[in-house]
Amino acid sequence: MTFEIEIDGQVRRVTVETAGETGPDGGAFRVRVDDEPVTVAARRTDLGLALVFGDGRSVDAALTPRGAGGWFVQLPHVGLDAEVDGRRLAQGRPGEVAATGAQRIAAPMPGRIVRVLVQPGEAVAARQGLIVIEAMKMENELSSPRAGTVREVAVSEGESVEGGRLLVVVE
Amino acid sequence: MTFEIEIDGQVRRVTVETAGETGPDGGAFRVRVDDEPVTVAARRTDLGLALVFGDGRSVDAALTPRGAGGWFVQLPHVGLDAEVDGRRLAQGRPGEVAATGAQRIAAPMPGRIVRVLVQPGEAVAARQGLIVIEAMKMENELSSPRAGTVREVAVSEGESVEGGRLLVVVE
Amino acid sequence: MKVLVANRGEIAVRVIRACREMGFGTVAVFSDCDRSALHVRLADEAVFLGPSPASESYLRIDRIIDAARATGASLVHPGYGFLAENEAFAQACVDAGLTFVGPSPDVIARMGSKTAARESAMAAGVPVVPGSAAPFGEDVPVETIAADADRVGYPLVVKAVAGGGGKGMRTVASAAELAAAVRTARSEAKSAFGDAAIYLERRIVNPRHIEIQLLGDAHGTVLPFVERECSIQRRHQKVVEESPSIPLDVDRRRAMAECAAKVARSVGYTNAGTIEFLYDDASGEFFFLEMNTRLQVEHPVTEIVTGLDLVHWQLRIARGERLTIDPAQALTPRGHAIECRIYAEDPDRGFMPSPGLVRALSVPGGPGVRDDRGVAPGFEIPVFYDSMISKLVVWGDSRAAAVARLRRVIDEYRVVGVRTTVPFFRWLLDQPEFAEGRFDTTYLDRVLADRRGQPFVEPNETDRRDAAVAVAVGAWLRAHGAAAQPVVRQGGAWRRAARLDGAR
Amino acid sequence: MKVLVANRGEIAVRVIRACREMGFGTVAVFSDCDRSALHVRLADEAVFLGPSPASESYLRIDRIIDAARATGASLVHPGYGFLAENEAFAQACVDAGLTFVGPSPDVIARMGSKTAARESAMAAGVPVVPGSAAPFGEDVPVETIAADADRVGYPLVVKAVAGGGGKGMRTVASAAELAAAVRTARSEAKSAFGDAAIYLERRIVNPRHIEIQLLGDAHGTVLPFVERECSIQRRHQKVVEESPSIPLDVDRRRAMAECAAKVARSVGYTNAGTIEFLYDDASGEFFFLEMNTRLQVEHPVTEIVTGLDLVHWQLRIARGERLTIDPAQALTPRGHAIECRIYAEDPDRGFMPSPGLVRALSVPGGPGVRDDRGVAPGFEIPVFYDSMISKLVVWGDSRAAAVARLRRVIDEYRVVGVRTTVPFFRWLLDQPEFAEGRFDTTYLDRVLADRRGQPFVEPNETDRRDAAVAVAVGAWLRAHGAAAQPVVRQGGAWRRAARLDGAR
Repeated sequence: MTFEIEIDGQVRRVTVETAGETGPDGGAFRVRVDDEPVTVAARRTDLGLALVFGDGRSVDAALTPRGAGGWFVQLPHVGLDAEVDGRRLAQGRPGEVAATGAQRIAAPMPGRIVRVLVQPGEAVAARQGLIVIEAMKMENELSSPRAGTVREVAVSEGESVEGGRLLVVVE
Repeated sequence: MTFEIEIDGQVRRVTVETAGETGPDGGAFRVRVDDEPVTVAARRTDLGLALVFGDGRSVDAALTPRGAGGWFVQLPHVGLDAEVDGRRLAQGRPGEVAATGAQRIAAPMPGRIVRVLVQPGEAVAARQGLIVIEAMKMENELSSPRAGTVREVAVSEGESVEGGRLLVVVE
Repeated sequence: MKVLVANRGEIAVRVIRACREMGFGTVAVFSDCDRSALHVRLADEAVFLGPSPASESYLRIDRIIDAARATGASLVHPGYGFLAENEAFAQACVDAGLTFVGPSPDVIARMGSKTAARESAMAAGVPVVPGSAAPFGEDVPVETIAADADRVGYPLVVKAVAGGGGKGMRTVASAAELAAAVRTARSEAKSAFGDAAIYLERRIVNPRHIEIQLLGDAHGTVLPFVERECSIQRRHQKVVEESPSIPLDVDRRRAMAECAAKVARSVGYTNAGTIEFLYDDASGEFFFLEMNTRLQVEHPVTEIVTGLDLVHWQLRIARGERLTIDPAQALTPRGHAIECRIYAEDPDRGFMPSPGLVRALSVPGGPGVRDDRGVAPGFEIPVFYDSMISKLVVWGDSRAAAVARLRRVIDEYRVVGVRTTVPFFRWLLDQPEFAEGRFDTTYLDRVLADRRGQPFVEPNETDRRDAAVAVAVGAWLRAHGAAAQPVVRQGGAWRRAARLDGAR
Repeated sequence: MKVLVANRGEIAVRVIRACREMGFGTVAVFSDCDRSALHVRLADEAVFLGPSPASESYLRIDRIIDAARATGASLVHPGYGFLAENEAFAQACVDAGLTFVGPSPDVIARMGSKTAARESAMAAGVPVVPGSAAPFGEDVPVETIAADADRVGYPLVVKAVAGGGGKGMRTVASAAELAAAVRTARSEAKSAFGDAAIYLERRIVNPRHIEIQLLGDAHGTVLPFVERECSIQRRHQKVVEESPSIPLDVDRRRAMAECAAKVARSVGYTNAGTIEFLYDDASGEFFFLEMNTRLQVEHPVTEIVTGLDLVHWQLRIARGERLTIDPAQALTPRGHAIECRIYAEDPDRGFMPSPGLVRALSVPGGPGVRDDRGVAPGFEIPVFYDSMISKLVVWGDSRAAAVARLRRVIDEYRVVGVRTTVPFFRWLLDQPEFAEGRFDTTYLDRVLADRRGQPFVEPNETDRRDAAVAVAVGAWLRAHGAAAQPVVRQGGAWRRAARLDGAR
C-alpha cells in the first residue's frame, strides 16, 4: 500500500509492504519513504507502535488518530502532526509559522474572548498581542505568529468560542 | 435488562435499569440484586468501571471479559470469576474446592507432565500430591483439593499438555 | 476515623494516600466532569458536589460540609487552591464540629491578607519588601495609587490583596505603565477572587524565590524546614521547584528558617504553612514576601530530602499531637530533589492549556523517581480547572545527579493524546543556566521572550521520517484488520467480547 | 560509549535507566516473544536474538557477542539470571574485546561452585555451614552420599553445585528421605543447569537469611554495605526482601560486613556481588552460605536506605574508576526499605504461574514508592521465562512506617487480566509474625502448609455483590453500544478512526 503523508508541510510518498510474517499486531515491513527503502519490525503497544529499524534503531512511537486521516505522532522526545492521503493541514496547526501567506489564528480551546487588541487593516509585529482569551481561569494572550497586516477579526469581546474557531487572520 | 450472574457457585438475578442520564461511558443506574435494590453511578475507566453506590461507597472495579459470558472481576483487594447468563463454571475454576462431587484437576497452563504420583482407584488425602508439571522452568506439584478417590488419570508422564487440559479426577 | 478531602486531582490523591497509610477512612468529593477521576476511585467513599464549574462544586462550602456530615467524616483536608485558604470555609468546618486540617480561621484571614501578613512580618522584626502601607479598594482613583507608587519607587509590582499563583499581578517599570497595570490586575483579581483590592510592592531586581516550609503544633512548637527554591517561574507561576536552594549556605539557611519561624510563632501558627522570601544573590539579603497558610504544591521536594511526611504530620497535628521531629533532621537535606509540574499545556503555543483525553500514560519508574499524578489513562482533562497532570519529582545525591536523572525520567514520561509541558522541560534541562543554577525569578520569562515562540523541541529529518513510517505502518495495520487484533484494553476488550458473544 | 544489556524484563529496564542517566547509549537484545517488551522500547537500539526459549535466545552467547559487535557496544551488562554467572560468557566478552560488567571469569567460576566458594570462605577464616568436602557427580552411588550425610548430620540440605534460586535443592530430615531427595535434586539440577552434580550441607534450624552487598573496584578496594534480610522465602525462593535486617545491631552488622569483605578480598573480587549468610537468632552466630557474583534482584532496598546507586557504580567500576563511597554511608541505613516481588502467579493455586495478557496496569505513586517493572500494559507475559511483573519497593522512616505504606501501596497496585501474588502480600502484611519481624527462612513454607490451600483473600458477601453489579452494568453498557464509546486507548482508537474514515 502507498500513502501520501504530510508532516510539517512536507508531503512524502510512503509505500508499505510486508517482509515476512505479519499480523494485526504488527510484523516485519519493507517501507519506502520517497523511494528510500527501510526495513522495520513494528509491534502494537499500549502507546502505539514499537519500531525496530533494520539498522537496529528502536523507536517507541505513540499514535493518536485525529479522525479523517489525521494522526498525532509522539516520539519519545517530540510530537508531530501527520495527515494521510489528502486533507492538508489547514495552514499548519494554529500558531505554526509559515514564512508567507495568510496566518489564521484559531481558538486553541473553548473559552471567552476577554479583549480584542487589534483592528482589521492594522499592521502588527511578530509576537504582538491580538486577542486575550480566558480559558481554564487564566487570561491567555494570543499573539501574531509573524509581522503582517490584520486582514480579519472574526470575533468580538465577551464572545464565547469553541476550540478551533477562527479568531483573526494576519497576512 | 436482567442477567443471571454466577459468582462462587451462587447464581444471582441482577436487573439493571437507567436512573437518569446514561451513555456508553456510564451513568446512573438502578440495580436489583436478588430483588435488593441499589443505586450506582458507574463510569468507564482504563481498568473497567468506577462505581459509586448510593450510600457513597466507591469501588474501582477492573473487568476482563473471558469470552462467552465469562468475566474476571478484580476489586481493589480481591479477584472473582463471574459467568453471565447460562454457561456455568465447569466445576468452579480448577483448584477450587467443592465439599462434595467430582473434582476435576486441570492443567493451569501449558507444560510437561514430569511425574504422575497416583493411580486410578487410589485413595488420596486433601493436599496430597497428584501430578508434577514442569512449567516456566519450575516443577510444580498439583495436589488434591480434598480427600477422596482418584477416579481418572487423563495424562501420562512426559506428555506435554495445554492449559485447561484435564489431568486427574478425584471424587 | 474518617477524613474528607475537599479537593481534586493530584493533591486529593496525595492526601488520600497519606490517610490510607495512617489507617483513616477517606471521603472524596467530585464534580460532574470528575466522576471517574483518580481521587474518586482511590477513596473509600465519594460524594457528588455539583456541576463542573468550581463555583458550583469545589467552592461550595455548604455542600462540602453536608458531605462531611452525611459520611460521618470528622476531619476535613482542603489540599491547596479552591477553599484551602478561605477562612469562611475553615470557620464553617469549626462550626459544624469538624476538624479543619490547617491553621485557625483568624490566622488564615490575617496571613491571607498580604498587607496584614506584611505587618505581622514587620512586627516580628523580619525584613519585608517596601510597599503600600494599606491596600487600595476597587474605587480608589489611579492618581492616589500613583502617588503611593512614587513613594514605593519603580520598578514595582501591582498585586491583588487576595491574590496567589500570579493571578492579579503585574510588573510596572515606570509611571507610564501604572494605569494599565492597575486596570488589568483589578479585572483579573475581580474575576479570579471576587475582590479587586490591590497594593504595590517594590520590585527587587532579579531576586531568587526561596521559601521555608513550616509545621506548627497546637502546643506552641513551630518547626522550620530546609528551604525550597522556586525561582524558575513563568509569569509568576512556579514551574520547577527544588530543595535545597542553590545559594543558601548553612548559616543563611538557619537565619532564613529562624525568621520564618518567628513570623509563624508571632501569629500562633498551627499545621503546615510556607513563608516565601525574595533572595538577593548579590547582597545575600532576603525579604519576607508572603505566607501560604496551607500545603504547597511543591511540598514533595521537602519530603524527599528530609525523609519526613508533611501530610502525615498535618493530620497528626490536626488531632492534637505534638511535633516530635528532630529539628536537625528538618533542616538537613539529604541529596537534592527537583520537581517538574507536568501540565496539559502546549509550550510551543505560549503554554496555552491543551485539555483533552489522555489516551495512554506511561509513568517513569526505577530509582529516585516520585510520581504524584492526579490523572489516569482514559481520563478527559477538564477545561474547568488547572490542567496539571502530574508532579514529577526526582532525587539525586547531588543536584547534578538529580538533573541527569531528570533527563532520563523526562524521556520516559509519555502522555499520549494531549500536548504537555514535557518538551519544555527537555529544553530547560539543556540550558546551561539551569544546569549551573544561574537563574532568578525573571530568568524564564526573559529567555521565553527572546525565543519569540520558537519551538522547544524541533523535529529533525529523522524524526519526520520515523513519524511517517509509524503512521504508514499504523494505517497499513488498520487496513489489514486491526479490528481483529488480540485486544489489550478495556475499550477494545468489550468490543471483542461482544463479538464472541455474537452480541453484535 | 554504548552498553549492551544481555537480559530482559525489569533488570534490563533497570540497567538501561542507569545507562541513560550516565549518558551511555543502550543496546537491548530480545527474543521472539519480547518484540514489544519494555526493555526493547526503552533502549536506543535493539537486536533480535532468536526464538523465545532462552536456550535459543538469551542464553546464546555467540549471538549476544555478535550483537555487541554489530552495534559497536563496548560494555556488556548481564543483569541477573541467564548468563550473569556464566564464566564462559564473561570470557567470551573478554575475548571479543568487550568489557563484561562483573567480576573476572575465574572469580565467577570459583565462587559459582558452591564447594569452591565454601573453601574460599574457610580459607578467609569465615564460618561456614558444615557440609560435603567435595561435590558428588551424576554417577556417584547414593550409598556414598549417604555415608557423607551421616558425617554432615541430619537435618541436611541437598544442593545442586550449579544451583541457585532454590532449584535442585531438597531438605532431608532423616536418612530415609535421602535417596528420593538426591534423585529429584539431580533431575531438577540436570534440567535446569545441565549439571546434575550435588553436595550436602547441614541444615541450620530456623535460620534467618541475611546477606551483605559488596562493591569491589579494580584497585583492590572492597566495600561492604548494610545487610539485607531475605528470610521470607517460599521453597527457597525469596519473596520479600528488606534492609536493614530485623536482628542485626551495629556491631553484628560491622562483623558480618567485615567477614563478607574478607571473603571478597581473598578472591580479588571486582564489581557488584553479594555474600549470603545463615543467621541463628538464638546464638547470634552466622555462617557463610554462598556468594552471588552479580547484581541481586533485591538490590533496590540497599540503594534506597543508603542513597547509593549500585548499577551506576557497576558501570563506573567496569570502566576502571575507583570506589569513592564513604564506607560509613554504605553501612548506615536511613529508614527502612521493603521489596515485594510481584509475579504473575496465582497464590491461591500453589503459586502456579499464570502468564497471559496484562490488559491494564495501574502502578502506585506518591511518597516512598519505587516501581521496578519490566512489563507495560498490553504485554503478554511469556511462558518461557520467570513470570515477574515488577518489584514493588517502599520506604518508611521505620519498619512499621514502611509496612503501613506497603499496605497502602499494595491496594493501589492493579494488574488487570492476570492473577498475581498481590493478594498473597496483602495477606502477609496482616500476619503478626511479619509485622513484628518474628520469622525465619522456614516461616512461610510452614504457614503455607498449615493453610492447606485456603485462599489468601476470601471475597465476602459485599465483594460478591459488588462484582455482580460491576458485571451487570458492564454487560448493560456493552449491550447499549459500548462500541460507540469515545475511545480511550490505542486498540479502540484505531477502530474508531477506522469508522471515521469509513474504512469499515
